[in-house]
Parts: sequence; C-alpha cells; structure tokens
Amino acid sequence: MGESTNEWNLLAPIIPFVLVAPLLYAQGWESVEAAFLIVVIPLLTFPAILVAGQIYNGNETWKNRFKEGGIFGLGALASSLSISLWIVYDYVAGSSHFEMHSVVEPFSWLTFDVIHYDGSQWDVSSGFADIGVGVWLDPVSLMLLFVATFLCFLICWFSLGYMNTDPINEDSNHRFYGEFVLFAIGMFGMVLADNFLWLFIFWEIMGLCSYLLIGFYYWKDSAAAAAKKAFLTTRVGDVFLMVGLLMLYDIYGSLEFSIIFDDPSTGVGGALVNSTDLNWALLMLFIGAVGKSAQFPLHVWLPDAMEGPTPVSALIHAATMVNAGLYLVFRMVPFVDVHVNGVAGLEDFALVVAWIGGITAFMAAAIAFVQNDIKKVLAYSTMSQLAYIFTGLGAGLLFLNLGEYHAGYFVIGASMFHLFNHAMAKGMLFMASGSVIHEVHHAHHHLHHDDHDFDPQDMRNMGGLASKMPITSIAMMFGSMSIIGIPLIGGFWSKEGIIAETWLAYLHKEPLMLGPAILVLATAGMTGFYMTRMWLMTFAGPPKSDVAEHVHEGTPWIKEPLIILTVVTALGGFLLALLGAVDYLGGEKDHLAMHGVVDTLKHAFLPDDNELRAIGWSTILLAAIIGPIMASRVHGGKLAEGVKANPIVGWLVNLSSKFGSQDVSEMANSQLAEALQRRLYFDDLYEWIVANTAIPFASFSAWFDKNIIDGVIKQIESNSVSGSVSVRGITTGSTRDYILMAAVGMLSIFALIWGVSA
Amino acid sequence: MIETSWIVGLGVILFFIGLIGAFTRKNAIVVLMCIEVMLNAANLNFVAGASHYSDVDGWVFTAIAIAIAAAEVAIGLAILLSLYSTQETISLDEANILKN
Amino acid sequence: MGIAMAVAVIATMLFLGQIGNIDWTNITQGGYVLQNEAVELIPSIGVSWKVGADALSFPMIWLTAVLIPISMLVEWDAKRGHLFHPLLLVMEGALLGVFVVLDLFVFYVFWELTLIPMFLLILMWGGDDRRYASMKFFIYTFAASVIMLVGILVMYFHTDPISGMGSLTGHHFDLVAMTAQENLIPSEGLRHLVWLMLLIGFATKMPSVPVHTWLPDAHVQAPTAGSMLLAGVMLKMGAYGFLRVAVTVFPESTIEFIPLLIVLGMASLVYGAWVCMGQTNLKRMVAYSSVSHMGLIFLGIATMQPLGIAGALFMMFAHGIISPLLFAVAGAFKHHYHTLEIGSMRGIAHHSPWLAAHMMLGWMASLGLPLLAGFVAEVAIMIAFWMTYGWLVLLPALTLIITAVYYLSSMQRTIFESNDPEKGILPDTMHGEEPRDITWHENAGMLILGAMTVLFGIMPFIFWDMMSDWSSGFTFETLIDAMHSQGWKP
Amino acid sequence: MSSILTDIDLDTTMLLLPEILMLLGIVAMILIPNLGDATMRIPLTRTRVPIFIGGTRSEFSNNPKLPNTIASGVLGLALLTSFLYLGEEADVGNALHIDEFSRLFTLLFTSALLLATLATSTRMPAKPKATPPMVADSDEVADSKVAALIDNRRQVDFHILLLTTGLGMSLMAMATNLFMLFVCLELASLSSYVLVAFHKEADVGGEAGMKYFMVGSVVSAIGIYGMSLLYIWSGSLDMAELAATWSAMETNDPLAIIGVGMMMVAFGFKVGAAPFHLAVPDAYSGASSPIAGLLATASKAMGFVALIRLLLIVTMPPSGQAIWMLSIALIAVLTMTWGNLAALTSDNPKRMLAYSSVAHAGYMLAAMAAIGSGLADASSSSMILTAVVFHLLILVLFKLGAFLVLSMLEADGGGHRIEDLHGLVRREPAIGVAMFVFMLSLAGVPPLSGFLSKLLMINGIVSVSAGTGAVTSTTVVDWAGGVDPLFWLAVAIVLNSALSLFYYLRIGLVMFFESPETESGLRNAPNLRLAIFGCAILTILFGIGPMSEWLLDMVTSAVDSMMGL
Repeated sequence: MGESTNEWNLLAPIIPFVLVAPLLYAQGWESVEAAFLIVVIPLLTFPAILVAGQIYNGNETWKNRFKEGGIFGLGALASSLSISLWIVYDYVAGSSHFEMHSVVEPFSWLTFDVIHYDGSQWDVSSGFADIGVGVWLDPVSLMLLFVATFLCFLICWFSLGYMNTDPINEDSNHRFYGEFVLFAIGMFGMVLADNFLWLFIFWEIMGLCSYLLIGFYYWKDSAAAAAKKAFLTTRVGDVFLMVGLLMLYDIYGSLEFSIIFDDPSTGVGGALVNSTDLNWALLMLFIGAVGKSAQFPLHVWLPDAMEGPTPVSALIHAATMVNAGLYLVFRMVPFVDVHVNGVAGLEDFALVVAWIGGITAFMAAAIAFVQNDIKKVLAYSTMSQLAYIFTGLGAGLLFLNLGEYHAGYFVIGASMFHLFNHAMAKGMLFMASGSVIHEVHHAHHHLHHDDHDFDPQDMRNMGGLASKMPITSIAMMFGSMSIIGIPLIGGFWSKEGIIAETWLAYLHKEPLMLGPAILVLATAGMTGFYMTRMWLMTFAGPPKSDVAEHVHEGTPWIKEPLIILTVVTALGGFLLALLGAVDYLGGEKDHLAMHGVVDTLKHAFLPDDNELRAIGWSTILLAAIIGPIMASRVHGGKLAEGVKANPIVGWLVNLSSKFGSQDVSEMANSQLAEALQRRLYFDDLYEWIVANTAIPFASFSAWFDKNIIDGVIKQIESNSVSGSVSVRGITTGSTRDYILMAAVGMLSIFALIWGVSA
Repeated sequence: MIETSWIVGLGVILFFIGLIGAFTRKNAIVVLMCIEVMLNAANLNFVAGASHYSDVDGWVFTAIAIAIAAAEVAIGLAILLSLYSTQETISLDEANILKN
Repeated sequence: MGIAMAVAVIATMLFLGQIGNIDWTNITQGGYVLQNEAVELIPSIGVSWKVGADALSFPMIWLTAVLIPISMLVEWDAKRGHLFHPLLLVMEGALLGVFVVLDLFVFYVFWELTLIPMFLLILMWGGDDRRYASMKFFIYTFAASVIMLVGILVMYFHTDPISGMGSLTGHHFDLVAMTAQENLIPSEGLRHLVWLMLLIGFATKMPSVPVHTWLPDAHVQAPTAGSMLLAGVMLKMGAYGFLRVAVTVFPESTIEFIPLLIVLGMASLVYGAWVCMGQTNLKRMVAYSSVSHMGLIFLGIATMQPLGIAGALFMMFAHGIISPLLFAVAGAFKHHYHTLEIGSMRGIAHHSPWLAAHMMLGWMASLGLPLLAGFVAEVAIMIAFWMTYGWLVLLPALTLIITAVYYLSSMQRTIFESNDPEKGILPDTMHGEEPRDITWHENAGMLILGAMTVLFGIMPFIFWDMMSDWSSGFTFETLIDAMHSQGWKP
Repeated sequence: MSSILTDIDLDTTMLLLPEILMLLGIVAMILIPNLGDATMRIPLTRTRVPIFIGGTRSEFSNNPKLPNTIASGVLGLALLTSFLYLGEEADVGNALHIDEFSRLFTLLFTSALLLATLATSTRMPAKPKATPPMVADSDEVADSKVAALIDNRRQVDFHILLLTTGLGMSLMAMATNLFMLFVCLELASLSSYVLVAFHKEADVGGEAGMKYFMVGSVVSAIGIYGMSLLYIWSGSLDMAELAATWSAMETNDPLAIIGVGMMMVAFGFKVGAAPFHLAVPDAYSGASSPIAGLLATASKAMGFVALIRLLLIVTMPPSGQAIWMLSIALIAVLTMTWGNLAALTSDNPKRMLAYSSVAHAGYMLAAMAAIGSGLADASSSSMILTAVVFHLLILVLFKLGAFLVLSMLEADGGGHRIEDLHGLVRREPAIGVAMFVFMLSLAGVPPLSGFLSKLLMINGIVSVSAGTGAVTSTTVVDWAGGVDPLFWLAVAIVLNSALSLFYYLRIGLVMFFESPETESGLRNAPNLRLAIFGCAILTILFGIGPMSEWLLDMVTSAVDSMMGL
C-alpha cells in the first residue's frame, strides 16, 4: 500500500513486540497477569527512543529505516494493543467476568502509619491502608483500554506518514515518538490503575505529555504559550483533584477502588460516611475532571492545544486524554448508587455535573460556528461532545442517587458508549483533518516556497477537496455523521440516549435539570450545523485558493488508519448497539449479547414511551436535518467544473448545492459573532485577572522580599556601619578626652558599686 | 596628733585636684605634674595608714611609690621629648594623628 | 582534580560498601546502627566522638556521599580545580560529620565547619557579587547558629553526669543520653526558650521565611557545585538538626509551638512561591523555590502524623536530589550562555537539547510531577495535613499552582520561543560566541541526578520504608506521650 | 640565726629560675654588647689591665643581632624553666608565692615575649655591617651612617625593655601582696610605655607612647590611690589579710569599696575595658606590631591576673553577689559592643585588631561577672575561670600571631592600611592562610581554639544563670522574667560574636580576593615565619583533640591551685 510497497518491510522490528502476547499465552499466563506489561513495555521503550534519537540524530538508517524511532514506538504500542485485545477477548468473548476487586493484587507502594485522636487520647488508627498499585478492570476500563491502545496504535501509524514527511520535523521526531509513547503509558496506566492515587499519577503523566507535545514546535511562541496554558489550566483542576483525594483518603482510609467501592457508605473504622464530606470530596475530584476534559470554566486550554502536531490533537486532545475526566466521573458511580451501598444526598453534586456539561456543550458548539481553522472546529466539537457525556453522567448520577437505578445505569452506559463512539470518530476526524492539512501544506510548499503567511489549517483556503482526497473526504464524512448523530451511524446510538434521559430526569425527577436538557437538545442541532459546515467548507464548492487546486492525496501511512477507523465508525456503533453495549457499560448486564436488529432499531426509533419518542425524533430532526440544511445553505456548493467526487461523497456535495446559497456576512460581522470569535471573552478575562492580580502580586512579593525582609538585614548592616563610625568618633585622638572618659568611668563604677552595696 | 581622717581628707582633695587637672590642662608637663599630685595623695594615705596602724609597711610603700613616681616622670619626659621632636608640640589636644 | 574525584568516589564506594554491613533490621526499625564506643575527645567538658546512623540520617549520608562526586563531575573543568575539588572533599567530610555525630559539641563543630568550604567556594569561584554574598551567607548562618549554640549549652548544663564524662563541668554533650534523660530541662519556660533558640539556628539554615534572604544571594553567586551542595545537602542540615535535636529532645515544646511551625512553613511555602514568581534571575528563582519547598518540611512535622513526618523526611531526601539538578541546569546556563536572566535567551532547546531535556525533567520534578521524587513527599505531607488541619490544606495545594506557573513561565521563556526553527534567540552576553550544548561531564552528572529523580519517584519505597518506620517509631515513642502531656488535639 | 641569705634556700631559688634568668639576661644585655678591648690603668701605675667593658668591640659583641639573640635565648630558657617547674609550689618571702597558676602565666608572658622577640629580630632596623662615618663622606651619607650606628645601639635598649616587661609581669603573677603586685605591674607598664614609643622617628610613635603613657599614668595613679585607701581601711595590703578583713566586714566600708573601685579602673585600663580603653587603639596602631601584639596578649593577661587577684581573691564574698558584679557586667557588655562596633569599619588592620582585643576583654569580663554573680559554686567558678585563663593563653597564639603577620608587612613599610593586606594569599600563600586561621579563631569559628575558649566562657555563663529562671514557668516570657540577668550576657556575647565576623572575614576577603599592590613576596624572615606557622598550627591543635585537652587540664589544675580547690 502507499507509494512504495517496500515500506512494509520497515515494520519488521515490531514483530517481536507483537509476539509478546502470544508467547505469554503459550507460557500459560492469564491475560490479566500480563496487563501490567501494557504499561511496562512502552515504559521501557520511550527512554530508549529519546536517548537513541539524541545520539543517532541525523543518521540515515535511523531516519529512513527506523523512522526516527517511530517504528519502535509503533512496536511498543502494538504489543500493548495485542495484550489489551487478549484481555478484551477474555472478558467479552471468553469466560472471565468482573467482580468487585482488583484483578491483580496491589503491590504495596507506600507504607505508613496514621494516628488519630479518639476523644481522650491519641492512638494508632488501624483502618488506614497503605497506598499500593495494582490493576483494576471493569467493562468501562476495558472499553477505555481498548480505545486507548487501539487509537494509540493507529495514530502512531498515521504519524509515521504525517510527521516523518514534514521537513520541519526532521531530526526531532524521536522527541515526538518518545513523548507519544510516554503519553500512551499515562493513558494505559490511568485506565488500569486500581486506585485513585495512581489514577491521578498517570493522569498527571498525561498532562505532562500533553504539555510536551503541544509545545512540540517549541520555537513557536504560540505553541509555547499554548503548552503552558494547557498545563496550568489542567493543573488548577489537578490540585483540586488532589485535595479531593486527600479527603477521600481521610474518609475511607484507602484510595483503592476495591476497598472504597466495597461499601462506600461506611468509611474508615466502620464510621458512617457523611454525605456533606463526600459531596465536597467528589466536587473536588470533579474540578479535576473539568480541567482535564476542558469543560467550562476550565475549557480555555483545549482550542489553544491545537498548536501541537495534528496526531497529538487526534490522540490526546480528542480521543484519549480528555476522556480521563469522564472516566473519573464514571468512577464516582458507586458513591452515589444508593441501590448498592451508595450515599444518599448527593443530588446537588449530580446537578452540578449535568449543568457544567450542558453549559459547555452549548457554549462550545456556539463558538464552533465561527471557527475557520479546521482543527479549532474539531476542538470545540470535542469540548461539546465531552460535555454531552458529562451531562449524561450527571443525569445518571442523579437517577442513581434517587434510586432510579435502571434509568441511571442506562444513561451512564449511554454516556460511556458515547465516549467510545466519540473517541473513534474524533480520532479519525482529526487524522483526516491532519491529512488535509498535510496535503494542503505540501501543495503550498510546492507552489510558494517563500510565503510563510499561508495558513494550511484555514478552511477558507480549501474547498473542493472531495475530488482530490477521496479517502479523506469519506472518512471525514462518516466521522462528522457520527458526531452529528445521523441515525444508525456511530454516535447516534449513544447521543440519543443521553439527550432522552436528561429530559426524563427533568420531567420525572428534578426541575433543575431543565437547563441541561434544553441545552443538550439545542446543541444537537448546532452540532449538525457546524460539523456540516466544516465538511462543506473543506470538501465541497469550488477551490477557494490555488493551493487547494493542487492538493492530492499521496503520502503512505496516512490512509490505512483512516480506512480502519471509517469502518469502525460507520459500523461499530450499530454493531455494539446490537450487542447491548449500553447495558454492559452501564453495569446492568455483565456480558455482551446479541439483540435482534429489529428490537434494537425499535428501541432507538420507536420506544414505547411517548416522551422518549418525541424527544428522540426532535433530536433527529434538529441534528440530522435542520442543522445540516442550514449549513448547506451557507457553505454548500458544487465542485469546480470538470472534476468529480467519488460517489460515496459525491451525493452529499450535490445535495448541498441544492439548498441555494445564503449570504451571512451580516451575521458574521455581528457583535455576537465577534464575541464568539473571541471565545466569549473567557481567555481575555482570565488573562486580565492574572495580569492584574497574580503578576503584580508576585512582583510585589519579590520587591517585598528584597526591600523589606532583606531590607531589615541590610538596615541592620548599615546601622552597624554608621554605629561603628560614630563609636569610633568617640575616640577623638585627644588624650584629655581619654583621661576624662577614664574619670567618668571611675565615677560610674563608684556609683554602681555604691548602689549595689547600699 | 592630727586625726588620720584629716590627712585622708587632704589626700582626697589633692587627688581630685590632680585628676581634674589631668583632664582639663592641655600641656603635657602640667598633666605630668597633676599625676604627681595624685600619686602624692596616695602617698599621704600610705603615710597616714602607717602611722595609724603603726605599721612599717606603709612607710615602705610610700618610699617605693615615690620611686615609681620618679621613674614615671623620667619616662614621661623622655616620651614627651620624642613626641616634641616629631610633632613639635606637647599639647595633649594637638597630638592627634591617631584617632578614630 | 582527578585525585579529588578518585577520593570522593572511593569514599562513596566505601560508604556504599558499608551498606552491606549495616544492620538493616535495626535501621528500618528506627534504631541506630554503626554506633561506636564513644571515644573521648575533651573528657573534661564531656565531649566525645560518638557516631551513629539511623533512618533519619542514613538517607542524608547517602545523599552526601553521592552528591559530592556528582557535583565534582559537573564542575569537572572548574578553574583552579586543584583547590576546588579538595574543598569539596572538605565539604563532604564536614557534612558527613554533621549527619553522623551524636555528640552535640562535635555536631556544632561540624555544623560550623561546613561553612568554611562553602564560604570559600562562593568567594573564590563565585559570580560578580560574590564577596557580599559569601559574607552574608557566612555571617547570617553563623549568627543564627551561635544562638543555637546557646541553646545547646543550656541543654548541656542540664545534663546529668555520666561517669567519666565531663570531669571539669560534670555535664556532657551526648545527644543520645540527653534524649534519654527524663525531663531534661525542668523549667518549661526555659525549655521553650531553648527550643526557640535551636529553631533560630535550624530555621535559618533551612531556610525558612523570614530568615531566608541569605540563600538567594548565596546561590546566585555560588559556583554550580557549591549551589548543588548548598541546596542538596546543606539546607537539609537545618531540617535534620531540627528533627534530631529540637523535636527529639523537646517534643513538648514542639507541640507547644506547632502554630509557629505552621506559620513559618506556610510563609515559606506560599510566600516563597510568590517571590519565585517575581524573579527574573533563573538561579534566584530556583533558590526561592528551595525556600518554598523547605516550608513543606515544617508543615509535615507540624501535622504530628507519622505519615506527615515521613513525608517531611522524604521531602528532605527528594529535594536533595532534585535541587542539585535544578542548580546544575542553572549553572549550565550561566556557563554556556553567560547569563541567568530569564527571557534574555529563547529557544535554547535548539542549541542545547540535552540542557533543555534536563531542565524539563528537573523543573517538572520540582513542581511535583508524579513518578518523580518530589511527588511522594508532597502527597504524604498533604494527606497528613488534611487529616490534622482540614481545609487549611488548600493553601499548600494552591501553591502548587503557583509553583507550576513560575516553573513553566521560566521554561517558556528560555528553552521555548524563538519563532525560528533554525536558531534560538541568544543573549547579549554570548558576544557572538557559538552556542553549544552542555559538556559531557555536565551531562553525565545531570543524567545521574535525573535518573535518581525518576528512580526514587517510581520506587520511593527504597528509602520511604525506613523513613516511615522511623517516623512511626518516633511518634509512638516520643510524640504521643508529649501530645498527651500537652493535651494537644487537632 | 636567720639572715636573709639563709632564708633563701636553693630549692626556692631554683623555682624562681625564670625570673632570675630574665634578670641575668638584663645584666648580660648591658654587658655583652659592650665587651671590647678596653683597658684601665691601675691607678698610680702605668699598668693597664683589660676590663673588657668598652673600647673597640669585637665582631661578636658588635653584632647588632646579638641583643635579640640574647633576649630570645633568655626568654626561651625562661619559658622552658617555667614549664618545667609548672607543678611546684612555694613561698618566696612573704610577698611572692609560686604556684601553678602564676607559673602558667609566666609561661604565657614568656611565650608572648619570645614571639615578639622573634618577630623583632628582623624588624628592628639593625644593620650588621654599619661603619662609622668617614671624613670623606658627604653629610647625608654621614648622617645615615650615624643613624645606623645609633639604631644598632638601640637594639640593646629595646631588648632590655622587653626583658624588664617580662620580669615585671612574671613577678606580678606571683605577688601575694597588692602593693607588690602593683609595683611589678608598674615595672611592666613603664617598660611597655617606652616600647610603644620606641619607634620615635615615626610621627605616630611618640604620640602613641605619649597617649598610652598619659592615660596609663593617670589610671595607675588612681589605682595606687585606691590601694592606699584600702591600706587605710585594713592596715595591710597582703591579699590574704585583705580578704579576711573584707569577708569580716559587716557593712560596706566606703573606703574599702571606693578603693576597690579605683583599682578596678587601673586594672581595667590594663585589660582594655571600656571606657578606659580609649588610648588602646591609638597605642596599638602607633606601636610596632610585635609590641602591639604584646600589649594585646601579655599585657592584657597581666591586667586579668590583677583583676582576678583583686576581685576573686580579695573581694569575693563567701556567698551572694559580689559588689563589683554589676559594674563588671555592664563594663563587659559596653566593652564588647564598643570594641566590635568600632572594629567594624576600621581600615587600619592594627586598629582593627586593637578594637577586637577590646572586644575580647569584654567577653572575658563577662565571664568574670558570672563568677561574681553569686550563682556559681566553687566548681563552676573554677570552670569559668579556666575558660578565661584558657582564652588568655590561646590569645597569645592567634592574636599575637595576627600581629606577627602584620609585623611582617610592617617590615616592608606596610601594615597600616587594609590595602596592604590585599592579595596577601597570592603574595605569600602560607602567611595569608595563617592569617586567615587567626582571623577565624578570633571570630570563634570551630574547630579553632578561639571557638573552644569562647564556648567555655558562654557555657560558664549559661550554666550558672540558666538554672535561675523559675522551674515552674510555662512560657518563655515567664521564664525570662525570672532568670538572672546574667543570662543575657551570654546572649550579648553571642550577638557580638556574630557582629565581629564582619570585620574578621573582611580581612580574609581582601587577602584572598583583592589584587595586591605589589606582587613581590615579603621579606625572608625565617624566625618570624616559623613563629607565625607555629601559632597557626597550635591555634588549630588547641581547638579540638588531645592537645586542647592537655592544655585545658593544665589550666584547670592551675586554676584549682589558685582557688585552693
């Protein structure tokens, strides 16, 4: 495949990596016993890539044969993928089932004692466990593990084509692959961790990699600033997350999932858990999740993070890392699940989750309306879709806390399913956008060597690419459909459930859920608009610049992952829906089982409940019809004369031109559009706050330290010097004064002695 | 016989005359004389004590103190001469190259 | 200098060789090992040569033995190496002395002895303002330690006679015996005063706000190896001494003054971080970050939890690995770019990829990234702090954000940002010199430090276990009684 | 039949050997350089018999280095003998008493003098090949030749004065009678006045001598007057009798206490206590460095012996606070603070050392105050006194050592400005490092001996005072309210030590880091170098380890013998 068939032989080094899983199987290992290797193999690989890259930089073999380390990265990820597939096979198709304990006994990492005051005296607290590290698997982590390993592998594959062909990356790709693999370690570790602390540890590793990879083009001011912004913003959340951990540890005396989830209503030493305490702890954890998943109000970093190379955006900032927050919120389910030992009284927390999700979903979709940068559109789309999942989780937590566990499990399952669909689709969309950018950049490079102002990511420079990039356009179309929720494709199967259950929560349980419910419904239509807009601006209509006319799809390595993911996106959702993935992920069923096609379709389109039916159809109407049609009116159009798109997307291009064109320049110049362009001024606000509080305060502190605290010391010093000079002045040099002083001294002694003796 | 206390009283007066003179006069020779006066005040006391206690030590002390005074004056004058040879002054105020 | 290096390496090897002979069961249970028969040095006043190590001092000894060769390596090409490297050896001797002796007199002697080589290091190899800095360093810490000396003497005076010791004075300086003596100073007021005097000495060394201002000056002027040792080991002397003398001998006073400890710790941590943020000099910033991190040690002790104390111990150790790396990096900037002004050079990662990598690792370790050495300590201290003081933990926690801000900003403006993939922005101080990466020996030293940072981040239990046992034993044997007698409650 | 002659038995005479040696040295000093071929005509005859005194002197007696050699030899022997007879104890007549204490001080004085003598051997402007002027010489040449000859002659004067100083000091340490003590003190003082003024060609020599002499004479007049009051009061000046009378005294007799106060003034001047110290820096900076060093060590020690005798033997009450305690304590604080503050900005190294010497007097006075506080039992008194004496002993090493280094510079015309010390380490590494050691020891940096002695003094103060705070106090303020104010003396010492570091380190700094005005080395003076290195090494050795223990033991037993323990 690709331009040169002999590229395949480059893959030879990954064979031993792939063989790890079969070999272990042959040795009689259980799949879960090998789970730790998912983390350890990349852990050993990434320093090797970095160091070897530093040493062999510029070496021809290193560059051409090993793709500057990319091959080794791919190998490590392949072995992780193979092991995770082995585990997935064991659990999904095989006989293993999940129970409430770590699948691998934790290794004691930190041991210590804690003392406490029992009202009369201090004593050792027995209930506090060591902090260990082990492996934990349940349906959701299994799903996430698969997503992570699968996408990491594919995107690494994609990177071999994307990164190594760009001259600007030359001699620094080892850095990319090293950090990429390190990121994979973080993601795999977070998914496998069996306690909150290690979850947090890997969470931070991901944060580091996100920082490093956003700042991959370290010399770009914007990339450096974006990297810092990403790290700091998530750091704010992380700090609260850490505080949450402290609180949890104090409540339960452990951070192990198995210990906490065994009975979340009783804390350390058998004490009943106070819902207020737990509320605070969960809230703190949630702030961490908000930061990581770029939700309002800590969302500002994600659009800027697009400064990183596109594979990074695809993997970290769309498909995997940003899901960590969702995963963390999902982990809170046992706390609120009053059906099984949960703690009642946490509805407020659930509402907060839902509201944050609703607000972010709407806001991000709105901002996506006006973005012209293809990656920024996708970034806001990511934010918006993640927010859906948060809303769903919020609704689920609410249901569970109120005892409606069927609805709760369902919506939580739907949320997690949406996570899966979104990850696959969004990973693919980013790769496709990368493909577009890559080729546009190439074409531009080919045409105008010197012009550096050209932005290859700006959709206003594209147009009509459907004919030039068939595979990419197909992939992008399916990805967009999945995100929009076009019936039967990918995201439809999960999004529908989220929206419906959110409405149900409003209708039956909690009036305050109205807000999120309306917001997510509106967002569904908006998603239809901006995703269609993006596709049309890129692929439909005549080319908008000479560069766009010269684009052609050619680079190897890029197409294969796109094709694989297109298939997964297009069919995976339906397939999994048939298998009852929602129930499985929600925890209601402990295995996947094939449902009838008719049943499934009926459940989706014609549920028995009238309310559900109404909500479902209005969602479909908004998302699949109104939004896309409006987008077509503005951006649709035929390709240039004489070129033809392939039939799979051709119909869409032609269809879009049918709706005529509408001039929106007035709207585009409105104040609202301006506000959206400025991202609703949040970035400006934060910058203003920092510039007017933290920075002056820091300068003041530095001044204070130098002039006040050290000033006191310096004052002592200068006073000593002036004191010294004046004391020396008493020694006038005149002998008479000396004698006088002696006489005075004598009299003083008399006085003193006399005073003492009297 | 004169009361010992009267002699001591005279000694006190002499001593303070000497002491006050020592830090009010600028001329080194005069100060040297003031020191002599102070020493003589001490001698008076020794003499008075000797007669008061009928103790021969006091007389010896007096004699030796006079000898010390003489030595002191000799040395003092010699030092003043050397001061005069370099700075051409024997004023206690004016010789103040060394100070602070 | 080869000889000096060889001596240092041999010393380290000997020490590491001795590790096999150490009675680990004892040391991990908080007991002393290697405690020799006391050799009388000045028996008339009760001074003896008595050494021993336990889990409190062992990591510090290890640190010293390892850091000296590394700092030699980093400054392999120091000017006047025939003086420089022997001075480091003197430093090693003095530092090891501080950590092993159990006689307060000899302890004090070694304590002050460490000043001289460091003073000379700053003075002879320092930057432009080295005279002021070295004087300030010497006098500041000396003044504080003589106050501590008065405290030690008051303790000394209250010791019961031991036969054969102190023929002249009837007292002795034996710390172990002092610790064992019931109610060493009967008067509570005096005990508090002594404790405060000790605190002044130790807190200045640590250093804690408000007696920290010697540190930035000393660091900025010191040569790289000097800074590495200063931050890596010398600051730990303060914390070590505080735990070894003040807390161990006077647990009641420690509990009485917990609010003070919290105030000092918070001030160092929070205020130090803010000051860091306002710095424009790289090394100064790193120096203040040391102040900030040392604040955590006080907080860890103030929790009165075995966990918190173990965290404080681990903080000492972790900071002892990380801060030398930070200073090695800062020193390399000074060495190769002749400036430490943040922002005067940009995009340095292009010219010095190794330096940038080490900077990244060091900075990340220092801001408490998990799986690097500093994280465990921070988490342990914070867990304990939450248990004891609840929401007050938000202050140190939020300080982590400030820490991240100044570290990331400084990186952004040095190794990132030049808007040209082909070359970075070079400082004026280069005067057209060709920029280059760090030398092999700097690189080797930093690699070792970096590797240790990672090693102890992933496997903290290597030292954590003994520290944890020590602090548990210490809490159960000493602190709990004092907490009861003081009626201390959280 | 007893006569004076039979009273003096040979054993006692042997015990006085150091003093006798010094006396013989003085005589030899007068005679030997005058040995020549002079003859005398026997009256009424024409026969001339050689009398050897005068005339044309031989190469040997004409050697201007000879007096120095004699003095060194004599002092060396005296040092040796005093060391050999250290443990002996005997009465000599009824005014002198030889014991370990006094012999220890003889040791101190002779070693200080020996060091000063060694330093002088290359310091005095002696020119061995000086010849009388020829007729053909121009006026200038003739003048300089005459000057050289005169200089050579003055060698004898100088060394005689050194020996008389030593004799006076040594005898003073043995005196049991206050008057004897005073006379010996005057002998030493008067000699030292001349020694200070000895460099009379310089502008400052005469002035320094004049100031030192004037102030010294006034305070000794005050002292002798005070002593006369004591005599009137008790009828005797024997210290044992005075002490007995003193402790029998029920109400304080004004005669007695004023007398004691006046004697404190006289001795306070000798030790350089504020406010009587004002002439001290002038004298030190005007005198040649070895002499200044002598004043800072031996002379100061002499003053302290006198103070110890007066305050601890005569006026020490059996229990309770001595009446002089408060004034000594205040003087101590004033002295140390004044000395350190003034030294802080002194640009003349000699003045700086002079002020530092004042500060050290303050430390020792503080320790004395602790003894007088009435809180110290016999053993702690002995301990504190041990600290003081130990400090005095080792001061000879590093204070005099520092002056010796300065004297080395002085030989090349420098030593009066801090600039002269610039880059000393580069010019003379060994000397520079030795100087640095002296400075650190003066500052009290461990493990040097200066630290040990200061530590012992602080320890003394702390140990007698710290126990006085209320045992039941629960807060620091409580305790501080109850503690004896003496405790704060220790704090004052500590703070002053910190302050003093500034100027000591400054010397170190300029030696290491300023560029020297000239790169050339210093004069090759083997004796002096040897003396400096000896001082430096001993400064270190006496700081910690067996040597310090040995010295401390010696001092302790000496002090115990003096206090009758």
